[in-house]
Amino acid sequence: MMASVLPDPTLLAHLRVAATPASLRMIRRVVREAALLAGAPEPWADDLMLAVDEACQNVVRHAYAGQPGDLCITLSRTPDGDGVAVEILDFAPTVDPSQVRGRDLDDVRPGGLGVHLIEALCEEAGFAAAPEGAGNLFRMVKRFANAAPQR
Amino acid sequence: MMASVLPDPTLLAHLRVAATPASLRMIRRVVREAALLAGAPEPWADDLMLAVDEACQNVVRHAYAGQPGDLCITLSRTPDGDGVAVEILDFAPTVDPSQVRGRDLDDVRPGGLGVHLIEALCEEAGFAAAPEGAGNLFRMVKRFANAAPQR
Amino acid sequence: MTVDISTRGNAAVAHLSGEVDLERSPGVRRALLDALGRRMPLVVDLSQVSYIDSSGIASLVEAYQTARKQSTPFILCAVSAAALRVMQLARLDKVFDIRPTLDDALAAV
Amino acid sequence: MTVDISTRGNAAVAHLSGEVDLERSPGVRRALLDALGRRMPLVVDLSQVSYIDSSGIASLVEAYQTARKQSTPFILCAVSAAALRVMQLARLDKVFDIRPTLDDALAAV
Ligand SMILES: Nc1ncnc2c1ncn2[C@@H]1O[C@H](COP(=O)(O)OP(=O)(O)O)[C@@H](O)[C@H]1O
Ligand SMILES: Nc1ncnc2c1ncn2[C@@H]1O[C@H](COP(=O)(O)OP(=O)(O)O)[C@@H](O)[C@H]1O
Repeated sequence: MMASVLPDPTLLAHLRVAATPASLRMIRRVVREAALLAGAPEPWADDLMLAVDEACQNVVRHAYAGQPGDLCITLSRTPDGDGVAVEILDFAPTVDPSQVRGRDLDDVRPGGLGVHLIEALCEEAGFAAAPEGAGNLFRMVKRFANAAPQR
Repeated sequence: MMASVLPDPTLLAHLRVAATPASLRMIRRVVREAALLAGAPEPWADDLMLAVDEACQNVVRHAYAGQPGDLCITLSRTPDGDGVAVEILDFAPTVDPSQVRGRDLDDVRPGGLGVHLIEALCEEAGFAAAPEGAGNLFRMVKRFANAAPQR
Repeated sequence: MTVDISTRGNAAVAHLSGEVDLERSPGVRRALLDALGRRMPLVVDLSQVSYIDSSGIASLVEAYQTARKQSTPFILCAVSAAALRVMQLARLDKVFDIRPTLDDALAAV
Repeated sequence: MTVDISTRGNAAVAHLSGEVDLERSPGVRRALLDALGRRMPLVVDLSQVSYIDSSGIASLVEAYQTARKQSTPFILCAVSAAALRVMQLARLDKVFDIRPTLDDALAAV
């Protein structure tokens, strides 16, 4: 018999999958259930699910650009319990955050919407320092209190 | 820019959650999607989902017995690509495998069915050596080829 | 709501729905035992059960045994494919009184 | 199947369903552009779309632009709540020609 490792009480779920289009379904299921576990209403959970899908598909399409690699998602309750924090970690080459920009929404053309959706649906979103040995860490926070600003 | 870490090509999904009844929904979603990713037909995926749910709820109810702790599930393609292997890791006190036994099916009473379901639905199921610092490792393999024996 | 209980003639009908798992089965168990406390025949409609695990099955077994002890009819009906699969694996499909439809079950109580 | 295309009078009707995500949107894009290649008015029924992401929306935008270039009517109809939400966030609900029902769309082509 061994000592029990103390779990992190804010953890909702940690998921590691291959960064492929086919993994996104599973990612969406996990994000949705994690949001509901955190007490979110369904529309809120659906919005977080969309935002995280968009961030993950950017990892698949841009950060890895077709190269094989894994993607790790950690969903936690915010320390104040007022929302959900999401960390998306990849092992791809380092991305220049200044290149991550959506298109002008009035210039209607295919693509360039993912970043807008993420920013419209989350109160915080951006790159943070990735741990040694990893590639990029994208961090998002969505809070329960006020509806996300509709930018 | 850093070197990309080589991913494990057999990995379908790795999930870490709190070992609670409320986590089982998410676990089921992940197992089902992982089985479908591996190419399983839906009834096969549903069967694996049930077997893994049963093994995980045994961790919640018996291994942790109400104590807080995490549960890690790793789903992979078998090396021969003929099925899915599942590893369920906990950080609970060490379990005596000889105590893990279902009831006599002819002695109808509530409970004692989980182990039977796992054994009926999987070709392999049993405890393996847990890594240093962890509690118990339960390993299951379900193959595509022949239908699972109906014990 | 976990279990929707209604009255049809002299019988109580419990409609289970969705996923009856370790999180929800304590509520299902409680509702079935409460219904049996009224000593009316109990029909459990399982048509809307998309998933049931061993803990959900255990709730049904406990209700079945309670009903037997007090000689109250206890009938399952319209068992969904997902629920029937688990009952067959647990060899309970031959133990429970199972009817194809709610009307068949009501005619039998 | 990813997209079910049928003909109604002089229009083609594409029924999208389920989750239109990065995995499935290339098939949707191909099916819509193929349908427009027939130079018939195209109505896209989105009533059964439970989820759509930016890649699915991009397929609709590309079809919309292709239709405009060749002066073929391109109408979306019966947009599910999930799909409308994304279009509103992307400010495309004012760009696409959106009709409440399939019949409304067919009357408009
Ligand atoms: N994770 C990422 N890694 C590298 N580049 C990214 C990433 N996310 C976004 N980008 C860049 O930002 C641009 C805008 O992204 P987005 O708004 O999602 O639209 P789209 O992906 O359709 O181009 C992308 O075209 C890409 O150049
Ligand atoms: N992961 C586990 N850790 C400790 N004991 C277990 C575990 N799984 C099963 N057991 C033991 O095996 C018994 C039979 O398990 P099971 O067939 O799932 O039925 P039930 O859990 O309803 O008793 C349990 O009662 C328990 O004593």
